Amino acid sequence: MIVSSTDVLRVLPEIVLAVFGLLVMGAEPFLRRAHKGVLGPLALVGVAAALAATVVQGLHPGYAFNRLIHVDNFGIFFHFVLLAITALTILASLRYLERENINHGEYYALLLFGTVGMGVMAVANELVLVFLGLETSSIATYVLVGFRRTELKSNESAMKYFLLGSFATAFLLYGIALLFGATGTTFLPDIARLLGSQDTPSMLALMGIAMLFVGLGFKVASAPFQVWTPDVYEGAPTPITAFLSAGPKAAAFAVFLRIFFTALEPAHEAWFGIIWASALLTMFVGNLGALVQTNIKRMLAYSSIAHAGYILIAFAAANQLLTDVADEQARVNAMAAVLFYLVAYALMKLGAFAVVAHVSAGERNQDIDDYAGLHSRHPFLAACLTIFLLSLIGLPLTGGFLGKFYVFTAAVQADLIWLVILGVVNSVLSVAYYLRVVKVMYMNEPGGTLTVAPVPAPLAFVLTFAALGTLYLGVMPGTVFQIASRSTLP
Amino acid sequence: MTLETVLFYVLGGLAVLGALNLILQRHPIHSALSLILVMASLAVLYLLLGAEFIAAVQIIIYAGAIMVLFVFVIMLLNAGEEERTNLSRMARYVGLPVAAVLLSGLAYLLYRAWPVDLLVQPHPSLGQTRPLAEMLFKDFVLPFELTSILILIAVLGAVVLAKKEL
Amino acid sequence: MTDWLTRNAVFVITLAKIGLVLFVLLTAVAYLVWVERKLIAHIQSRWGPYRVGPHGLLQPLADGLKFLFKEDIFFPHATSRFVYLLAPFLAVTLGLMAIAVIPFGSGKFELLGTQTGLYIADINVGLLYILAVTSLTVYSVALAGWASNSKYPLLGGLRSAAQMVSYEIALTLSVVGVLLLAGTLSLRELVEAQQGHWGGLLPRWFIFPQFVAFLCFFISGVAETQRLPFDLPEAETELVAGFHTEYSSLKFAMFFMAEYAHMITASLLVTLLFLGGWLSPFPAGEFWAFTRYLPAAVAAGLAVVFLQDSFHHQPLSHRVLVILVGLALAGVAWGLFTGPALLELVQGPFWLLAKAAIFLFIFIWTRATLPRFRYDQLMAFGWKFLVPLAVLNIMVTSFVVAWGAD
Amino acid sequence: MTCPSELADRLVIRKLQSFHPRALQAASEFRGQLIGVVSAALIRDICDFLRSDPELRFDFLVDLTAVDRYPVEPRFEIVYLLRSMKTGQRLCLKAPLTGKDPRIDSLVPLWPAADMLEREVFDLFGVHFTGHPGLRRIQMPDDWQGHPLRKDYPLEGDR
Amino acid sequence: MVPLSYYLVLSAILFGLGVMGFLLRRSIITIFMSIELMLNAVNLAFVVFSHYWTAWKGLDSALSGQVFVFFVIVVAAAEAAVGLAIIIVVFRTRASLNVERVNLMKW
Amino acid sequence: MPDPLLPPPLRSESMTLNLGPQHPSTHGVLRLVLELDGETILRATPDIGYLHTGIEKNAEKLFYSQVIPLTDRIDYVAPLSNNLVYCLAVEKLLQLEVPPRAQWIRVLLTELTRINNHLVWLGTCALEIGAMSIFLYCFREREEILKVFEAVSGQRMMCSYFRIGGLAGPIPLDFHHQLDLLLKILPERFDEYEELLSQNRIWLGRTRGVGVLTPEDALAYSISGPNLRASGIAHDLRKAEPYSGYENFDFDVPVRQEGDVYARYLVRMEEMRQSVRIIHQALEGLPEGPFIANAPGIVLPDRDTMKTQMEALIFHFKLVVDGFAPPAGEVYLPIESPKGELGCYLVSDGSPRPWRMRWRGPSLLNVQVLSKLLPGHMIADAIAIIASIDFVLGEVDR
Repeated sequence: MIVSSTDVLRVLPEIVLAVFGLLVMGAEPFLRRAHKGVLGPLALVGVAAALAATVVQGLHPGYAFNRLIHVDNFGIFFHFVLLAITALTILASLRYLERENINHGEYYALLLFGTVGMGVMAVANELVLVFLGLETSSIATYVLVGFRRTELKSNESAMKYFLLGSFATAFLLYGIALLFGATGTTFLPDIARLLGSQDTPSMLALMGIAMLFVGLGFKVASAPFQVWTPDVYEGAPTPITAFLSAGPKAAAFAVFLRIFFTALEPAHEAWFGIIWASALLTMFVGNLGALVQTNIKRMLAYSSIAHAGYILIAFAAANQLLTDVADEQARVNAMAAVLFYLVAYALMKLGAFAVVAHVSAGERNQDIDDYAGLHSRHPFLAACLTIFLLSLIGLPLTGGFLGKFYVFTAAVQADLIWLVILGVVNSVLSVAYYLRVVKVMYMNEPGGTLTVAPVPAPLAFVLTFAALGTLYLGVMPGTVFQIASRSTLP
Repeated sequence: MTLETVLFYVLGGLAVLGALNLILQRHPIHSALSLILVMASLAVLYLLLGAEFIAAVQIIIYAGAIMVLFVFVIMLLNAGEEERTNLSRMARYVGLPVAAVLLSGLAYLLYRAWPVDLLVQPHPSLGQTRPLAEMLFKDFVLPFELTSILILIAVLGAVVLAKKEL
Repeated sequence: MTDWLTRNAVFVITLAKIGLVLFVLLTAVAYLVWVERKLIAHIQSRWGPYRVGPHGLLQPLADGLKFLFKEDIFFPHATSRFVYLLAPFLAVTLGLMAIAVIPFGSGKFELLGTQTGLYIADINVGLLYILAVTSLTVYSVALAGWASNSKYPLLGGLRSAAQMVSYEIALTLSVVGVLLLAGTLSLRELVEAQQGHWGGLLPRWFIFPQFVAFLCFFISGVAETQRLPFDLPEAETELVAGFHTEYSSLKFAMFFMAEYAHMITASLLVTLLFLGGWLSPFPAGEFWAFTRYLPAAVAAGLAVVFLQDSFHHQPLSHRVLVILVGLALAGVAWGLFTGPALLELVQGPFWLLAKAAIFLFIFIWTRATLPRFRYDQLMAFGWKFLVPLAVLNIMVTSFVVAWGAD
Repeated sequence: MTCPSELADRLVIRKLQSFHPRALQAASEFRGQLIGVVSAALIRDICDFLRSDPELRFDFLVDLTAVDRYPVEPRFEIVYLLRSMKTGQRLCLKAPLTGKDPRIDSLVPLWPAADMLEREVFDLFGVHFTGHPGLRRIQMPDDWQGHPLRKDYPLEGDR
Repeated sequence: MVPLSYYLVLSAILFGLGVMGFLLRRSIITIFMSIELMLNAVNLAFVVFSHYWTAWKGLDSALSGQVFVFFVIVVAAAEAAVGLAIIIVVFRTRASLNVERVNLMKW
Repeated sequence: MPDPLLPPPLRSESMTLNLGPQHPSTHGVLRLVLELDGETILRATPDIGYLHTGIEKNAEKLFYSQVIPLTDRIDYVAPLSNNLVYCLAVEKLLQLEVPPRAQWIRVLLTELTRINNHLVWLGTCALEIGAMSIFLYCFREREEILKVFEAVSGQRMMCSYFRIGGLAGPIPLDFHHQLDLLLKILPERFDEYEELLSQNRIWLGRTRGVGVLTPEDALAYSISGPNLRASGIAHDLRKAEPYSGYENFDFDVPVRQEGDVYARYLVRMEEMRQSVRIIHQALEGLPEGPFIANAPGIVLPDRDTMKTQMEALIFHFKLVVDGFAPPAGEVYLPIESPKGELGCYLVSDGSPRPWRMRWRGPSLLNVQVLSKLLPGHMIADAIAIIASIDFVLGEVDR
């Protein structure tokens, strides 16, 4: 048989998601407008079922589909993270869509299908599959970004995201082609084996790595390939912005880690410099850019660029530690730092954008100044946003703090002191723009336009979950960090 | 000079000319036609390289479906000639030189990467559709299934975006 | 000289074959127009062309001359001269290109010391080649519509682009069933897979197990050639003349030729895929041996018809012409009766063309009989009926094939 | 008003008179056809009344045209031919208009059928219909001078 | 016979021209076509490499390069559908295909 | 009324398409300005006047009897109906009695005209929808009818056969024989058309539910004739206000409720069969007697009398030079022409020339209703609707 039953079990979450996506899509035309509300919960059930399926998948680790898929702890970890992000996004979208008058089942179907792509990325062991997973999630998000299609900004950002995304895809593909040319295979472990058998990586492989980095760097929004981020984040429907800043980024990092630490591991010296420089550039571009923003979505967009930079520091550290065979534990810690940071980052970013999605309905309340006096109008929202912003700064007792702590620790262990210092400098820089929002919310008088509807229950759940999660990671990071260190790549 | 060599130079030249024309023409229809020319010459090059199936797919899907869609949209929107505007300074002073340097470097490196005595040569499993099909439906069955979701997304997305009323 | 010829035999033979096929094809196109006019006229109880030559047999010649010497309306106000000229050129080139991989028979013969067969090129993916070439024909129509810079052509061009792309899907899908049974993409092997007879009588043609696919294929084929009832792109009463409203003289004739060339290709392809191509419908064996003489008999019959007809014609020139044609046919018949090698070679093309003629007749017959679809009905028919039907056919066929393989 | 006594007790005449005292100016019958001369100023109300009255129901506008009585004044007669689909009765209404700036209310709000008929009268007689949604020339070219069906428009030769 | 590296150079040139087009052109639809050109260049590279590994190294599994091309074409089709839909929407809301006019938001 | 809950539709530019005046399916020189969204019609504005011949004006300078040939040219597909309505109007003005034989022949020939008209209608309508052969079949039968006309009047199309007071001359000797043959083949041929169309899936798809005209709209737009009857209103002037002796004939008035193109097609098909019925009756019961009224001073005396009797010569002379002068007054006379209510409004000032002749043709109103019927349909439907509604540009523009 071409496909065995264990094969199926190892992609069960994706199958479940796809089936529910089809259900949502198929039900859409048969529902009257008043009943479209059931599609969101249906999608949510799908994600929950996929979470359960991930547990099943976790019980059957190993290769599947002729080694196209490698189900390991790393993949399972990302599956959980990605599914949680999708679930929170759906919850945050429930009321938002009704309010924005774009309540169509296709939205949820696209989210689910996009998550299928991201799930595949997390467990892919082969470049064809990586590429297809990446494109599945990208094309779904291109559409989602432009979902408010009569809105000028929305379709502008869809256009920019699409053009630059496809551009980056072409680079990624060229990179893959060159790697294929250098090794004659597209399986990650085989690439590693063949590259390892050469003394120095061939010219083709090196060029391939560079091109791959361009493509993946775009997907994680690292400098200098970050230009699309603010525009796309600003124009997209805000729950999608939240999703974009967490989901595809996490999935892209998963692929990034897997390709670079599995396939390209023998050539790691070659790409260390790129990562290092990119981390630095990304942090500065993100933080300096955020400083001058007045639009809150753009500000958060730049902040997410900056955070990609922090993650890249840990990435560089893990890479540097590859040479040091002895210090196995330090390398694991460095990689676990990436995973931990991603979780913390996803929680706080999702939460922050969820608040923005509720306050900045339609085209209103986009400016930071519009948040003046949010505290007096809506203490719950203000408090949640404050927690997320403080966590983004990296103040103690928040997930953001410990994330940075682990990252910088890893960097110190890898002797990347300069990188750490510059990272800290950046964190200090970032205090300015995050605190400005907090100050505006608490100190300033509310403006006339700030009328906020009461928080609907699903959104309240999302915010509470994210806020508590952020605090939990900040107070008791142990469990999650443990899990993360067991989920690293070998 | 054998027939193959001549064909390579002619078709390669056509492809480069088409690509140049694509970026130099101001009317999108002409650009699209140039791109079709590139695709057609590439298809014949694929034949020379022994990839018959890919050559056919290239014409059927790429030139026969995707580019038709382009032409269709250009006609539908009645897109006129591109306005002549100045390039953004960023693109002109940084982007283009960097791109030019990088890519000529790339071309040179690729030229150096392989010895010149590696020639195109026939091989039994090239040009057969069967091994390709077996690979596609046995080894790569999962990606193949994934493409169905991908296409579903594309259809769904295109309908959601471009439909007049929802 | 002979030396050079034998050295470059393949090259020379291929060129010669291309020339021959092109000549035959162009003549066939011209006379297909005559046949269509005659047939439709008779269906509509008229005479049809009658003046030029006996029974209007020289009408195609006259039409051709007319097209040549008609005043050319050059570039009415075309958006782009290049594209305006490219469109008809593309149409006719692609129309003629598709014929290159059609095998006309299994017969082999030796020429200039090289074995060769009744085809221009026998390639592995012949079917894909034809699909590829036909998938490009949409450009000629779309570009013509666009370059004319006029509203009716534009509408016609848009319609045709949508129509051809849509029906191409049904067309391609319906072929898959046949491919599953035959397991090859080569047209020659596809025909060879249909050899033999069920129960010694019923030919093993794919039309029987794949009747649904056959219907889908033929209907989509009619739609692809944009003939009635699918002739919306050039629906005369709606869009004047559709995409070629602004074309005249030779450029118009090119579109015209392309349409008929497509008809011929489509008929040949249906025959190859579903009706056993050049295979005779009669089983092998002593009892049926006499059927080998059918081509000769047909030629003889035609000769008799022509010679007898010469009594009815008044103008001397007509009479002479008819007698000459009749004598030529009689010569052919005689040659076939006495030369077994020639008879053998002719078997394949004879059956192929005879079967294709049936489809050509259906093409013309539907045109004379059926009203025209509306644009949305046409699209709905393609997408909601033909495509699902073709997919269903693939599923059933693949299940049966898989079952049989186990 | 002038009205032969044998017509006075016709239902239409009575109804019209009771509808408005100035509605009917004269009535006559010729070859079995009832002809009412009505006030041009009231034409729309009269037609509306005739159309909607449950007993009369003149709901079918058969024709709308004009006659030029040049040189008599009032020069134009706008002729309305009505038919009742209920009773099968026919009625001819005439609204006299003077030659100087002839204008009358349009009936398009009542019968969309009046659209082109009124345009034709406008085109060929030069009668203006107030309230018509698009009063343009219909038979003659847009830049034509004069109104051909007027009696002072020559029948032959250049104008 | 032609050295394989010539094909690679051709691929690099086409890719470079695609990048140039992307940076130079102002019309969304032409930019998109430049991207398609880049994908075509990638496909050529894949076919060349696949040929190299199969015909020169006898690695039959390297036919996966052609499989990759097949997938790239499929993805390109999907991208074209979505991309052109986006272009249509942009055109409908702005009546222009010039990227510089589609610029409410600053980088 | 758009649903306020729906998101606003995407804007798209509409395209203006000029259908005509030179277009294969506008039956002459009609110009329709169509505003299109894709292929869907948003607005349709008929633009007429390309065939304006000024017949109404011309009639004002001719004697009453000289107008007859002009009327042929108005609805050139049904010329005898035009002759009939004009003669009837003048006869009403004069209060002239027409001998029964003339009346019956008039009925017979106008019914033949009706078949002729409907055949042309069916042929062109089918051709418009793409059924090419029907067109030629219809014209084949039409040719037979035209041969009858030619035998009767010497003209295939512009017959001018009716005169004020009767007919221009006696019917030919083999008239019965000719008609018998015709009447035998016609019903068979009608069956043949119906076989090709009535159950044809494509034909049904193209005509059913297309261009639905509601009875209310039909009345508001003053639609009459087959179009009105296809919309469910059983109104036929031959029954409602019989003229020319129609009360003596037994026939049915076909009615359909749907009001779409298909209903109009069916109504006309049935009307042709009913016309055959009427012709049968007229032929069988054709009364003997003179073919024209004996009304000296109005009807020209026949050549023999004119050459032998002085009085007749004087009448002839006076009629040719001065015409005849009906009393001052005005009449409106409607008949049921193949296309609907055809009316002639004549104003006499007591002079030998009509003061005003107004031609109330159904075609103008049929064209006008297009602006109501077309919006919301696709171009192809528009062609089908235009073809189904039946008008002649000569009558629209006059």
